[in-house]
Amino acid sequence: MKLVAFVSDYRMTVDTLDRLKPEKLGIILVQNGVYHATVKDKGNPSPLLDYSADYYVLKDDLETRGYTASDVVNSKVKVISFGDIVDLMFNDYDKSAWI
Amino acid sequence: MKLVAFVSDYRMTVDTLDRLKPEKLGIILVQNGVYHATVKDKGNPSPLLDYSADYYVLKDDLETRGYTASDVVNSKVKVISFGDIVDLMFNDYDKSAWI
Amino acid sequence: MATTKLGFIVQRPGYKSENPKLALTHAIASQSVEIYLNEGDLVTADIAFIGEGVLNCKKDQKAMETYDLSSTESHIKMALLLDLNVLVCREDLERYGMTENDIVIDAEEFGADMTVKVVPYAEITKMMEEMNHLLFF
Amino acid sequence: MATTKLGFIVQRPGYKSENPKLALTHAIASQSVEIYLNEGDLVTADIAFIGEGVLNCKKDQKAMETYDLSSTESHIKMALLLDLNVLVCREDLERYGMTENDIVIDAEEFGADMTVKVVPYAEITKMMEEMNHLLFF
Amino acid sequence: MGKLTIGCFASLVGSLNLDFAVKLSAAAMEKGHKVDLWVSGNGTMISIEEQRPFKDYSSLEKPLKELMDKGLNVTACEACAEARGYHDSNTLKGVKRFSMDWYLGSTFDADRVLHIGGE
Amino acid sequence: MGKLTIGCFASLVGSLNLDFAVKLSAAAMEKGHKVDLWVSGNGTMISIEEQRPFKDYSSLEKPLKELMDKGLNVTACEACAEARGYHDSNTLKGVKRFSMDWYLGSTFDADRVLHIGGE
Repeated sequence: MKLVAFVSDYRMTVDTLDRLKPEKLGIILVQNGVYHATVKDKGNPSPLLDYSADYYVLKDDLETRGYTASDVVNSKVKVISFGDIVDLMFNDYDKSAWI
Repeated sequence: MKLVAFVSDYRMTVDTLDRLKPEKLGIILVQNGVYHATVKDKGNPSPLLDYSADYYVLKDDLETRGYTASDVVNSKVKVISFGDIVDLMFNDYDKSAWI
Repeated sequence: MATTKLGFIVQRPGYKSENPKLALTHAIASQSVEIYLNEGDLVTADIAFIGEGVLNCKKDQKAMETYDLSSTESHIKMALLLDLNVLVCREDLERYGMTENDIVIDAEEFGADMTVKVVPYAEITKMMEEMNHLLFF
Repeated sequence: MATTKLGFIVQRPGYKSENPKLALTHAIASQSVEIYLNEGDLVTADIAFIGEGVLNCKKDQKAMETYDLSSTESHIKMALLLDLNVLVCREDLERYGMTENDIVIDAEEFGADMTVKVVPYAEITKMMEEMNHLLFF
Repeated sequence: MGKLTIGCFASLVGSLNLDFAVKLSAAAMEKGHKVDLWVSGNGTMISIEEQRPFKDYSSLEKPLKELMDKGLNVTACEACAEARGYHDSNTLKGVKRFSMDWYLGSTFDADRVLHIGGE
Repeated sequence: MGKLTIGCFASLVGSLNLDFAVKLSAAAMEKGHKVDLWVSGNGTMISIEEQRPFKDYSSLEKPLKELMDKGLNVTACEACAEARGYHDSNTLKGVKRFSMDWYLGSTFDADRVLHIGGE
């Protein structure tokens, strides 16, 4: 399956992503999930960025929290819009998971 | 200060307890906090039981989740009622914290 | 004549949030969905408990006695009575020191034939692959 | 003539829950509490951001532009304008790689004299000791 | 005997936070304490009338009324309520609505304060 | 063009989950997709009228009405709403109320489903 997962928390309360092994995985950082893209904890980038996945972060939710695209710490995380989310869901993945 | 902290989650989302250093600390496990008293993770009792504190667990919240006093894994955790919480708050502690 | 398969995945413990219970009540609603569909069409619901979600399956929940609230246990039994497929991750039960004896397995008292299936996580992965849509709680 | 001192401790990031914002709006309400009190009596509110709560202090929050919602930043500025004591834990700012340049420090544009104080955690402990009651968010 | 002020904030109905607050109020009153209960954010849900009691959902109107009859002082944050579409006209009889300063005022002479925040 | 069914569940008003769902609905409709929005649990908060718009709280009545005018299909879980004291009489015009099976029915011919659960 081709699964796109939405991560909306910074402090994760589930381990689900560790075990999902879809053929193709996308991770969209939304809400407080955007901190994974902008904040280092004691100098270390978030382990959430270590999955073998395509990474996206929602521009609106970055900006709400005081960040811009230039604050994204890892170039593999692509800044996207709500419209891009729709296209990803319909064109690149067949199932979604709000973790 | 004499502080009584209420823990209502199993998967903690804050580190606050690591740093509170009151003269006297009480920890009351309520809601999903009761799992700290009844469940081991991979054989290990919850690290939440490692503080230098007096421990309590709310009987109603144990029972709601299918446990009884005999399921409490550590004898230092005392099973109490809502009435006991009131007495602890008024007689043994001067401040409270819902973590 | 078509079937849409939904997988309800419960990853968190109950009561602190309504979500695990709503997963069950919504899955159970698959039994009455035909009013919205053409004859022969179906929507099915499979349920899997993973991670701390397995704590929802503990038996002897006294939510009615303590908070005057129907328990998640009673909803699992209702799901069995209605022949829903209920899976519980074996590795996660073991992780939290639980066995089949600790969890709700059947609803014989209501005449349910279906039982909860304690399965390796690999089988839950397989279920997720087979579904058309997934709903994580 | 008596004073009750409240300590508002914000431990979680904002927006995902209303709580950090409600901490600020309630603390700000200390400015109008006298209608419930006898003359000369006071309730004061000190605010401290600790742990991931320090993320609430990031400047340039665009919540109004994105979600048509006043930002937590604007509420911090309001608290400064009303002369509330706002503390931010230095160790936690450092933990998340932030400096004073990244956070809201003053509300000069509104004419506030008060500034946010970045302090070692030990000072927040001291504040907590001095308070009559603590409110954790 | 003392005074306990409880604040119950932005929390899920399904979290049982409000149920906890009501049961703790009852226990404190039984021991002779005076109790003020402030609800704010989503906690204002407790303040509206005609919530249909189902066993699948927390239903607190009945215990709340019984406790208010015995002197429990319940106040909802007016702005939080209005923002959710809860108006004076459908507020449960006996529940007051004030600005946030009411909560702070209540703590002035409280012996103990339990602020139920969290998520 | 396809059909997207979004379910938004027991979540805080303050969590912005409902705001997210409404913005995603708008984006999908702009691209020509049909959108069904199901709200359940505390998500039913979106379904009542006369929520006073303050800038301190999410206020979705206006965008929701605009989207419903353009064809957004919004349905609230009837039992979840009734349990909270939200009745037919104060339901926002255009929002439907049905049993939970409506959500499952909506997924039948949906090309994509986004279920916003979480905490």
